[in-house]
Amino acid sequence: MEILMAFIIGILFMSATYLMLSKSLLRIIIGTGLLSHGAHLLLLTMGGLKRGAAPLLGEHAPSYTDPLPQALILTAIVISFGVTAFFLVLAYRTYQELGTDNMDRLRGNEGND
Amino acid sequence: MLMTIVLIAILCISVAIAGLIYRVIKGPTTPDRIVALDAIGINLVAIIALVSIALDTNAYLEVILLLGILAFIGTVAFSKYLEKGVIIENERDR
Amino acid sequence: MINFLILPILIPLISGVLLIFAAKHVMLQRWIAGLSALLTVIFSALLVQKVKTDGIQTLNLSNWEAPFGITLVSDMMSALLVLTTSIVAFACLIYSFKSIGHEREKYYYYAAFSFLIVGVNGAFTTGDIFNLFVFFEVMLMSSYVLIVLGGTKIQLRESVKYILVNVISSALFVIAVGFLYSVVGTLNMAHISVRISEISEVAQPGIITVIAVLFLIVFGLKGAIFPLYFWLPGSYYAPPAPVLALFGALLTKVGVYSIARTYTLFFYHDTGFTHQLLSTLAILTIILGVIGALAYWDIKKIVIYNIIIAVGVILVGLSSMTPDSLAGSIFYLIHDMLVKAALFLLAGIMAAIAGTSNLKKITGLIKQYPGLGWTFFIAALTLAGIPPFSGFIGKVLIVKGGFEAENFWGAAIVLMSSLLVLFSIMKIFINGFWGTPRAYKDADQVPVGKLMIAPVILIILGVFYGVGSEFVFPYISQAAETLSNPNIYIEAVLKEY
Amino acid sequence: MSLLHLAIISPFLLAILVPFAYKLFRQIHTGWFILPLPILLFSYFISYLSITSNQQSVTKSFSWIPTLGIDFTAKVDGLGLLFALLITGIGSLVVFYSIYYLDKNKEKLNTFYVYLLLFMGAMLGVVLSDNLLVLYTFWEFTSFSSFLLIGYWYHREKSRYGAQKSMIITVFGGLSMLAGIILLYIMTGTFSITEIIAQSDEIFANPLFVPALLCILLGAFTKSAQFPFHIWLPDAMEAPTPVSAYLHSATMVKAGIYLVARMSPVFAEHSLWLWLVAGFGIVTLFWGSFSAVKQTDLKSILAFSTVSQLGMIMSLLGIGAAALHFETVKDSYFTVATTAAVFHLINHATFKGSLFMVAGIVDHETGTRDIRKLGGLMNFMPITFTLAIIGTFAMAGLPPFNGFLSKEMFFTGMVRVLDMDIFNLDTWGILFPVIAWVASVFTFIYSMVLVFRTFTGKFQPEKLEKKPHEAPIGMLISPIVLASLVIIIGFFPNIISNTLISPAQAAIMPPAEGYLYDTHIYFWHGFTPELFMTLGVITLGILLFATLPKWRSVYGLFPKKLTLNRFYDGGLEIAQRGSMNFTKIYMNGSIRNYLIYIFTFFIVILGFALFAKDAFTFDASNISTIHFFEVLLALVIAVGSITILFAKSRLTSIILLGAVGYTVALFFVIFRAPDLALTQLVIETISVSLFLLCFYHLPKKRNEERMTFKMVNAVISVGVGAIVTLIALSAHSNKLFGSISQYYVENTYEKAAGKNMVNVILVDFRGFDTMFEIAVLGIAALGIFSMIKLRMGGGKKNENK
Amino acid sequence: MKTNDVILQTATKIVLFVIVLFSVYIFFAGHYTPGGGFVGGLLTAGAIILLLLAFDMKTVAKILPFNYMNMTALGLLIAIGTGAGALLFNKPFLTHAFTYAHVPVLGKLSLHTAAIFDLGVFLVVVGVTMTIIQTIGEDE
Amino acid sequence: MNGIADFFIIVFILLGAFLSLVAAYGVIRLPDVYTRNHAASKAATLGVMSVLLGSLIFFYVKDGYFNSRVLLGIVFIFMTSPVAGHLISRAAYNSGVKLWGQSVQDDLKSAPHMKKTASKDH
Repeated sequence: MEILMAFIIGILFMSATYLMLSKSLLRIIIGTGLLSHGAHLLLLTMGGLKRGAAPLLGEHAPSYTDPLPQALILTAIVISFGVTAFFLVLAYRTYQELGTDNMDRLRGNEGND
Repeated sequence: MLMTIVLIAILCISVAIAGLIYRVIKGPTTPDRIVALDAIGINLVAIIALVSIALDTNAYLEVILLLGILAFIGTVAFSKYLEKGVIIENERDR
Repeated sequence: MINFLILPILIPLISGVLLIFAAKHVMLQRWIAGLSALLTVIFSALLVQKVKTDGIQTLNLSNWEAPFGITLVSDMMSALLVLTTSIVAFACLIYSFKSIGHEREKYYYYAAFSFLIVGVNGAFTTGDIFNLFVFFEVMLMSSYVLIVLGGTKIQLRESVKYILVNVISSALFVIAVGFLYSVVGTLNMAHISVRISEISEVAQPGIITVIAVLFLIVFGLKGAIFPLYFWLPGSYYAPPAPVLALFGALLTKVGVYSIARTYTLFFYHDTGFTHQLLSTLAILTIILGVIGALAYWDIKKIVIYNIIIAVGVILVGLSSMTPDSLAGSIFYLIHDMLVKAALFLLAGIMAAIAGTSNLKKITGLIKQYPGLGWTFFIAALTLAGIPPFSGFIGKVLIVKGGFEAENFWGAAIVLMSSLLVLFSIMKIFINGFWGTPRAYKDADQVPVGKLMIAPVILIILGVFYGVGSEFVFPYISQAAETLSNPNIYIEAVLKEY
Repeated sequence: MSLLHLAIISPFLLAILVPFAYKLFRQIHTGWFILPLPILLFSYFISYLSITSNQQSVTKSFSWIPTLGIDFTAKVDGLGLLFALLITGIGSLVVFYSIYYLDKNKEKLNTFYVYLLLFMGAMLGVVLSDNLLVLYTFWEFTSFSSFLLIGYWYHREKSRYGAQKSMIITVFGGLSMLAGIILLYIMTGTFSITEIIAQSDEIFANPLFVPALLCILLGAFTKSAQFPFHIWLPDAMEAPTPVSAYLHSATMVKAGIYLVARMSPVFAEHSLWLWLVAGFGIVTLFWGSFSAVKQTDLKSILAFSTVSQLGMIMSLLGIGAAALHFETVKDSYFTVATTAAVFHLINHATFKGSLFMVAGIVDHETGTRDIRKLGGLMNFMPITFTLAIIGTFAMAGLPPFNGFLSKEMFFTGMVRVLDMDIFNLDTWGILFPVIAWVASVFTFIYSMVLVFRTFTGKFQPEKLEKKPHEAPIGMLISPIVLASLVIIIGFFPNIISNTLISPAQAAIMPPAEGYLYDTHIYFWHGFTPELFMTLGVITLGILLFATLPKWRSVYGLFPKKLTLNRFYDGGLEIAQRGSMNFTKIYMNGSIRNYLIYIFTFFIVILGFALFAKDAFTFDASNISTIHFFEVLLALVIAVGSITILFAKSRLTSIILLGAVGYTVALFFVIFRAPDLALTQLVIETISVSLFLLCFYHLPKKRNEERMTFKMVNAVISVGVGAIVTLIALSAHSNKLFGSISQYYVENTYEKAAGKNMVNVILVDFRGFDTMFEIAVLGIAALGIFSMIKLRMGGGKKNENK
Repeated sequence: MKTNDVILQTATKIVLFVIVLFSVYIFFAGHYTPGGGFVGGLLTAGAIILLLLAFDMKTVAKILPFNYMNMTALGLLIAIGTGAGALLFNKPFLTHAFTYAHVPVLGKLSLHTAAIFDLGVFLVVVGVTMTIIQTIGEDE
Repeated sequence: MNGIADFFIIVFILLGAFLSLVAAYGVIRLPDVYTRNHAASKAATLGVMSVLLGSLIFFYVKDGYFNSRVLLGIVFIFMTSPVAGHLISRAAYNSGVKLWGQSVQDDLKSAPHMKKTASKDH
């Protein structure tokens, strides 16, 4: 499973990279979304998969999966949610103010004379 | 026995979801997509329930209700967006 | 009081929260923010003294013993950096009072400002690799808010780039932590160090080296090393002067600090590869930074490229890994934080007077603003490392360490970069302050005298820091000792090891 | 802190008071407040003569940064004292002169005197410091006070240019010298010159010795304006004339000479030192005197003359070093060159100082320094003329002035080069006397030009701004004092030989215990080659001076493009423009390009590390089983994320992103992470709805992307994906330690009273993380709120508000 | 355009009750079963969003007159306060304390300061989500 | 775990899975959004509810009590599904989605206040 996950994560990173390199702002933000999915899955995979029951003591299982990566991912998910929300609103405002979502037109070169 | 049935059921519902995804992508109108999405949400509930049985754990039962709630709110929001163009009205015109 | 070392994080955090409540009352906000900044300075100074007398301070948060909970660790380096951060923040805050404007003040400027300090101080203090990530995010999130606050076109446009790059680096940070966790199964920095040295007794496993490189990329993106700094000049150009000063002085330094921390605490077993790489990159960083600084005729840009040069210089010292060069790096790091902040604030005043930061349109300022001119002059000398100002000692130690470690190229380039730094910064002085004086349209509205307070404080501190190195140096060498001997750190954190 | 230290820093202390004095006493010329200090210092240093003439020295130490071996150790020995006397003596005269030269109503006297005092203190520091880093500190101070003084009239373009140029070149040298100092420290473990000299035999074989030597010499050469670094000195003439007299002829430019002299005991044993010092000196001598002839500005002539004279002193020091090299210190055969160097140093200060002041007077009274406009001033200013005659004749090496004596000794030294047999000096050595002689001829010519073109010939009042008349007496006093010294030393050279020259020489070439140098100077050597050389110089010089207009066109032969100034200007220009062009190429504001650099670096460097460290390992023993629905989910994610790449509509991409997100949530379900699944579901829903909310406002038009564009993207993204996968596989195969999380399993209930480990970790074990995680959320909300509400960019205001 | 949303509004009133109940449950149960302040907060926010969907901003503001920004700050303050409480006892920051209390009807009940901390999380999440939704909603 | 309970569980689960499949088939094959909505909101809901019922019984057998969350889930879906279906249909109609060409009746056509005003796709 871990090997499969490694490939899935690779695919997620690949797609994310591709999207982040494209011109339109929306696609870039979607790319960051995929990127964080990949990162979270990776963190989970790195803790080892399916090594026991869900980390709830009520399960009375002989072994539990590693709860620590899960806690870390939870934190990371929340943070990336905040960032994504911010980024989206930023994209919206950028379009409102500058009238484009094409990164090529968002170059700008102040002070480059 | 039970496990086999559960796995078969998961398979069935997976196929159903796949079909619904086809509808989501195909369209042709936005309401079609919403219908399909709503159905996907509901089917996910079923999948979670089946997975809980398969894993013999009640850890995921919260997820069931949560999914139901989300699917409902999502559908309401979508349909409202379609109907009125806005999702949240500042002041409802009477 | 065992919780002493958390105060520099806690005070700005609480004040940041209170500032949200006080959003509509500008004067109240200023009082809260100013008071908390002052308190932070005082407590971090006390903390430095405490670390000096009692050794490394640790705090096991939530009372869980070391590798299991989160541990805050104040060794001398982190305490010094926290103190410097607090001072810089205080100065920028004073400057903000007179320059940032009511609109931004009403929209949570001070709150975001406080949270930024929380993030920076936290990142310097934490002893847990994932917690470092969290503090990075606090810092970055506040910096996003600060960079975009005001919503002008250039701010929005540059924020997009800034955020994108930082989102990528955050994701890489998460995967780097993931990889590291997979290999060593722990998050506490001291514990990681112990475990890595256990498996690296013969040779550092290849995977650790790869992870080290990955961490270098992650922190390098924040610390703006070659070839990861490209986002920086454009993005730092956008926000107003005090924010720029804060960014220039603090944000990249957090990246540099993290490289310093990880490369002295974790990844010191294969210096032939990792530190050689670091050294090469540092040299290239200096060269490209210098090229950038030479290229522009814009005050802000010139100073911005000088950030990059400074990062390179510090990393050259770090990569040499001799006690002298480490001390030099720390010395230079603190020096650069003080002076960069001052320079950005001064550049901000110049731009405010002239209404532009284009050097070709500014001339003869010294006639009307001699105080500004001379402060700038001293700042320029300090930046270039002219003795007896503060850059000098750091640079001498870095060069000395470089020669001792037979890193001749690094040392030579650090020295020559001084000349070009001086040239680039004197270009501002010669063209902007000298020359035929002329009248500027909005110059009367700039409260130059009040704005000068902050940079003057910083410059005085900087000068003292250089001339009074003897008083400072025991602190620096204690910090360097911890860096060059990880066991001190480990013993302080994991008592039983 | 001793009286000696106080003496060194007293100019700095006074400098602090100057602005107040200037503010409070506007009516009194600020110079009067300054004048007492150099006089006082001069008399203070005179008192040391009795010590040094016995070849003793005084050392006073004061801790500055002892931890780093930086102590402010002041040491007065013969060499240091000689310079200290020059600095304070000439300093007094210059300050006095400046009181009359600078108008108290027109000039910003406060800044002028602050700079001057800074310089004086710095220069004293340079010559009296025993610690190399302290010396370096003061050294840079002299550079910067010089920079400020050259830029004193900062509204002039040329002043700014000259100031920048002098700063760049001298600081460049200074940094190189710093490198040398650090190398010396690495070899010897000390910054103290005395201790380094004591260890000089041991470091001779060190591989760092030669680099250190080169670095130090570079510093000395730039400061003392040796060829090819001399180009800053003529441009430095933009400074007020008292400054030129003081800094750029008498003192600061001699700091390099001082350094070479000071470091001779360390380095002179190496033949490279000898070669370089003598060689650069002689070339500079020639080039300076040769270039001086073609100048038309009085101060330019003097500047080039200074360059050439500095070269002369330098070459003498180099040849004198032969005595150390051959260890024949006690034999005066080679040491005569050193004696000549020290002697000429003094002489040069006297006659060049007076000449600069004369040039200043001419400038002051006529409004121009251009010799093409001047002429026939003899009748208007006879005293000045007399002073000029004395100065120039001394410079030209004519008897009975002191210049003649040192010139004779110079020739002696040069002739003795022929007797050295190191390197190729036995063959090439003949060049030394020849070049020296030719250079002397040119020296003679420009000296004559200087005095006769200005004071004799046709008077051209129409070209002058003012009506010329004799300068006020106050302005004349200083040059008169110097000119008298020229004559006194000329007639009685031996009054300084044992008090000043011999102790200085002892410092340059430390003799054995108890040995005293005999530096008696003779007028008459008999019919030696030197005498004939001098006669030849005079004869040919007169001839060439008379025919100057005819052969002047020789100078036109040199292509303008090849001059060193062009080289400097062009280099600077190319550096700046090249940097700009280069920077513009890669700093084009396109985030895509930046990301390509970043990702390429990511791929290359991690790939290289994986490969070079043989880090890729693959171990399938420690993996969990795969169920078919997991494969199904994996397929959904893979297909979903790849489909996004090709999705035409934005809505589809957003929905697919949502689908991927939900599948991730399902993965969390399968991987026994119920908390994660819950959170991911809610978050994903909210994210998707935010996407929809914001995307509604984004433009419909799709941004076209070309094929190459896509290919680059594809290559890079595949690379990134592959690297991540490879590292993930190897990291997974290298689980070298158990996780610490067993602790949580054991203690969640007993110590934290919870059952949901993840939640307990979140609120308790790692509650600190959570606290800042929600802080991040709060900050994001702040940002979103203010981003939407606060619009300073002139965008449309929110109507609902 | 006039539409009546009687069906939606009626359904909302009932469903809202279910959601809020569930979110409170999930919030309190978090220490033992999946859930916690974070998900609970999000769900509560979801309930408010449903209200916003069914009614309108003004009406909801009348029913729930909160300044969500201040709610966020309050949540943060509570979370920090829980941590800082430990400072009074000279314990490391964020040290939690818990005890078991016997309440007549409910039986053994654990009282845990972590719950207060979680309440902070809950408030922050509700505040943040609602701030975002509200500001974007107002900007439409 | 007794046989009868198992039997009920299996029946409910299989029934649910089957209904879901049918619903999906309907959504794919039916001609317009209104008819598809019928399939989705009725068949799928019923399918899911029966699956949930199956799992409710499963956990009842396992734990000995009715799991409140599953029960709540069933109630919730039962309540909201019709509302959601109604909203979608109304939204579709008001946003002007045409009925299938072979539809025989359109009751709302004559209602003057329900004329479509909102544009079809934003």
